[in-house]
Amino acid sequence: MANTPSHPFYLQHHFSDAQQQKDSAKFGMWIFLLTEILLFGGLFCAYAVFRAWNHEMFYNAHLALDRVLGTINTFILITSSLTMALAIRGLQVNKARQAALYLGATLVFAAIFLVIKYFEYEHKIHLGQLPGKYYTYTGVAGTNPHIFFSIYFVMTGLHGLHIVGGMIVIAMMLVNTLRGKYSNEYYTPVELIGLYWHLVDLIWIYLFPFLYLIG
Amino acid sequence: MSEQHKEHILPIKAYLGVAGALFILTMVTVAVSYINLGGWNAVVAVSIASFKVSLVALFFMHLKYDNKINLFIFLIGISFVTLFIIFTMFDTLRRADIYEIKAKPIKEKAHIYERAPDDSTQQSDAAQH
Amino acid sequence: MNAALEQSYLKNPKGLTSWLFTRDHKRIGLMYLYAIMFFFFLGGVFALLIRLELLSPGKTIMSADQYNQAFTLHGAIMIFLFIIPAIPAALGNFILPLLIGARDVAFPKLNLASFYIYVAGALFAIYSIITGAVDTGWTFYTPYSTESTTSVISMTFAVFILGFSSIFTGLNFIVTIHKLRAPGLTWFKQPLFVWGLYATAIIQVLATPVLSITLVLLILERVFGIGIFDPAMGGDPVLYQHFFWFYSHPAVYIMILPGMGIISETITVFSRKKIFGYNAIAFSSLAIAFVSFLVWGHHMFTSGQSEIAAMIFSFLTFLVGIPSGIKTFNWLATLYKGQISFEAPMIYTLSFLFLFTIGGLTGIFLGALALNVHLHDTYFVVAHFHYVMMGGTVMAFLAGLHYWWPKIFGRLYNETAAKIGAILVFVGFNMTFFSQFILGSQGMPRRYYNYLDQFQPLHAFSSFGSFVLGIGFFVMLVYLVHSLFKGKTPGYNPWGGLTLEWTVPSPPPPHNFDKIPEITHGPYDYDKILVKRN
Amino acid sequence: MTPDTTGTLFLPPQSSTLAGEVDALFNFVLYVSIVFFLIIVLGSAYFALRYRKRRTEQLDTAPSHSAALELAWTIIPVILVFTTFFWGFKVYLKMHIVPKDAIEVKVTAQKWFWSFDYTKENVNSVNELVVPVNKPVQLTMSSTDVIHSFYVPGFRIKMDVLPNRYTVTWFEASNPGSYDLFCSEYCGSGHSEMIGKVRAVSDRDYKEWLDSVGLGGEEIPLIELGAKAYSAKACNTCHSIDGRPGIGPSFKGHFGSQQKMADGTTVTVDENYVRESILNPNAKVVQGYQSVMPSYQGLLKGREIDALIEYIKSLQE
Repeated sequence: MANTPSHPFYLQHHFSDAQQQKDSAKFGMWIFLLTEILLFGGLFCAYAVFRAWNHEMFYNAHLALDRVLGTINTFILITSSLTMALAIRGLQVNKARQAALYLGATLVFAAIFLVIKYFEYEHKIHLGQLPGKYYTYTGVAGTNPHIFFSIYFVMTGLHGLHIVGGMIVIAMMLVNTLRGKYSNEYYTPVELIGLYWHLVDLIWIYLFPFLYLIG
Repeated sequence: MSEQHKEHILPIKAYLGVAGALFILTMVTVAVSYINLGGWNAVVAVSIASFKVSLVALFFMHLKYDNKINLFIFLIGISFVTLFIIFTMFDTLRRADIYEIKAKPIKEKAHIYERAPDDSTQQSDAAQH
Repeated sequence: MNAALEQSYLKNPKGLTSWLFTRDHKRIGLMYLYAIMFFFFLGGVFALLIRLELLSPGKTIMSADQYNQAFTLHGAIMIFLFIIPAIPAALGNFILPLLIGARDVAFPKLNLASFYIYVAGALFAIYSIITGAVDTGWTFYTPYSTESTTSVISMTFAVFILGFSSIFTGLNFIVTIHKLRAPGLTWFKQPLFVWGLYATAIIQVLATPVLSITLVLLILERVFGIGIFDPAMGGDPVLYQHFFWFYSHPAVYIMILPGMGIISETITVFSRKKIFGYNAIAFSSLAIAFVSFLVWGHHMFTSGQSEIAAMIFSFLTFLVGIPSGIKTFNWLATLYKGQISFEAPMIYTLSFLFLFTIGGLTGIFLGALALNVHLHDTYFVVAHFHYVMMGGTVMAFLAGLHYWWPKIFGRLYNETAAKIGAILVFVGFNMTFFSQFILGSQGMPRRYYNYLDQFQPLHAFSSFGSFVLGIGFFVMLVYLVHSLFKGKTPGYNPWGGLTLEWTVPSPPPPHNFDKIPEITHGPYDYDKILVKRN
Repeated sequence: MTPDTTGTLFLPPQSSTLAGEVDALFNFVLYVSIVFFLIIVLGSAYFALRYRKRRTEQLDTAPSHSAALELAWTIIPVILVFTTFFWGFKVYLKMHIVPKDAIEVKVTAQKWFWSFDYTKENVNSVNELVVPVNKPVQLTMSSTDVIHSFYVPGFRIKMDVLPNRYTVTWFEASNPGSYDLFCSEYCGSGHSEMIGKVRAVSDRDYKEWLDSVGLGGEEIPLIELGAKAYSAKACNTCHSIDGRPGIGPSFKGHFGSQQKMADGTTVTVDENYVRESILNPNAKVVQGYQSVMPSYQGLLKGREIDALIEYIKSLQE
């Protein structure tokens, strides 16, 4: 297909114009995010049910988490969301280098988030605050404290996997941006990964108070 | 391609403003968590988190300026998760309301099953491991 | 020579890789069709083995453990590998873009990916069967599934993967229907099959993720003993049931809604009638999709859930029955004063009406709390969901398959053979499953390898019925395969349909439409247009 | 209400006080369903034949919607299903609210038998629940392994039996007799063998049974007692006496034989091995079988274990 204004390289044959293609892509992404919300929704449901049953234990167990590290990680994730939004703005105003810089910053913040998470995990593994049958810690009073840590590890673990997945795609976008593939004409893939990245941020915004602050 | 409708481009200041608000709200919610408000701690934490989430969704994710159907989809997600939790709790919070025996676990620190209600002696140390 | 066939998507482009890497929705739909037919056959073999075992009490052909694996595999294969993808991913993929005048679905690459994800899931399922099968029942209830020594992890992982395939199909369809309708095709000029697929797709994207997380938790439970569902660790097995049915009840509507869509198409075409109550049928699909999310607890009336939850779930269950009833009456009214002809698709459509009515009405027994206590987990339930799933969905699938067969392959099958097949299937089905209503209400529990002597006559009758059913399907296999080689060419419009797929050659060219059509009339305007068959 | 003691095509005889109420609702739904079924099936058959295709095709002239008709077939079913809902809920509540004067029996389900503890009377029985007629009986149930379900079709009751939690159901047998008790929640290899009996007897027989419970006094010879225990304590669910391997090894020719264990060692089946296998079954499991047997600690009284050993001994060729 010729690379003419009416048929740009990125336009697929079954769409009538670029706007229709872009709208469809974004709409599809939102539906994908919907499935992500429900995926985590199941875990939030498990959290809510067990918290309602064992309120005391959840309170005691949540004190074992490091509130300061959690807060720092929240700041880092919000910042990475900001840089992501700025990267897209960079492309909107056709400054690809600036966009690449912001994408790089997003990656760095994501990496810091994971490193901090690693230290938190490492500490818990050391103390035996582990999920389910591996739980050996004795410092939490209440019924079945291992369940709190099961939920903690599954929720933050799944969230962490989403961060890793996001980082891989962002890195690919970074390469493409540096190669000059995106401009203010066409940057849909970056916009889509941006939406995904913000959603990962959104989920953390709920996870953080539930696990670290109120228990 | 004639009527390429223009993307809504927010000024950098708007993004910084939203991020600033998110930082402040985070500090507030952390600060509140050090004060014991009883059951209200959870309410405050959820309200602040929801407010933060709306900020991210409306501005970072452009839902305020985007096609309204995307906002609709986002809200559907939130409402179905809420329905899921509420309907599950219709059960889990109200089990065995009409019996005298509450549907509490037979053994609270359950690490192993037991046969009868009163022969819990042999397994009590299993719970400690 | 057949010029349409030579120029069709089947022959252009040529070569194996052009199929393996195709992005053409028609080819992907066709590959899905072959895959699901294979699994329908496999699941059917397990079904016949089960019925053979139950011919007499005690051991007939297999051991208790083998029997438990057989019914688990029958259920898991039929549900996850056949019936959920059957109508949307196979027929829907093929027909949907044609129905709405589009050249393809919105995301062709994702469509292909979803097919390969399906294949990967299927391979895992087969791996699981080879490495020791699964004996938990397709529901994987804890704590049995965390204790069972069979290969539960690979099977649940297979289902987990299949979930993604289903999600991507649904996502693709929603965007396609929203964004790619031809000019002039307003929401209320869409064929009703499109509405059916749309409602289905909504459920697919909303419910399936919860199944994914449930299975992840189940796998973690087995591997790490996280204890959320395991009573031995203070977890709650009933919570697992909530999680599971939050998906699996709406999944029942993933299965039946597109079937209802097909029936709305065939019943109008074969009675030359405008559909009665278009809006009611369209809205009832959406209503069913929504309410179906709030009735999952009716699978758990005897599970020890709270009485208040049981009351709410029972109430909403009855609510979801109403739109299904409305649809049935609308189909009935569509027949009134029609010009009805009885080709194979119409025979399946009438079978659907008959069988789905029984399936729906017996659902009322199960929705009523006091009756559910007696009937739950008996053969009454088995009969009920086979009447809905097989009598409903499979009949609708067969109606659609026969209806669109000439369009898909450019060949007509032998009509007489098709009628014989359809009647054998209908008779065999009723023999097999009506007897199970009586078995169940007399107290025969399900998933029983062995049974008390008093149940033997009905079990034997049911088994004989299943053999008749098997013969019916064999007849179908023969004439369908025969048609591929010797079938007559159908022309554009063999049945006289008014929807867009009949305006293109059979089989359609690779890009469907040379020019995107303008829609000027409704899909069922038989009151304005006299269609000619050819 | 006089209970229907013969049963119908669809329903077994009514044997509890609530069975009649359940059946009344069942029959109501059945008749309503038959009416709707006939409307739809006869209607479509009539239309199909009456409006068969004629030679010349014509434009369709029938109306394509009718508000009155559509309202009618929405409202009438709504009324009928809500009647059914309230009726069903009312009877369901009766099934769940236990009368005050009920006799309490603790039910324990495990793979693959039922055991019943009459806590007040300090009596235990396996796979046979004996109850007085015309007295409400409360069952407080729990499981030691997976989920089971307590189902007596004649009484129209069913309730899942969960591990680590009590569930409750109750019934009042309305006529004497022996009724099938099924496990209706799938629980593994022996699921379909997990069948017990509920015996409803007169008040006097019930008291007598409580006094004489156990398999018999000291006067019965050990082998005979063992044979009784073999079926009464549900050994027969998993162990045959004709050499056919079941869930566990057959008892025929077992005693005195050399058996290879799952861990590779070889054990001679003697008195001590049998005793250990009854009380601590998973210590030594014969190769090729799964360690699924529950412990009979507390379920067998002193003489019964000896009796079982003698019985197994007697089954040599």
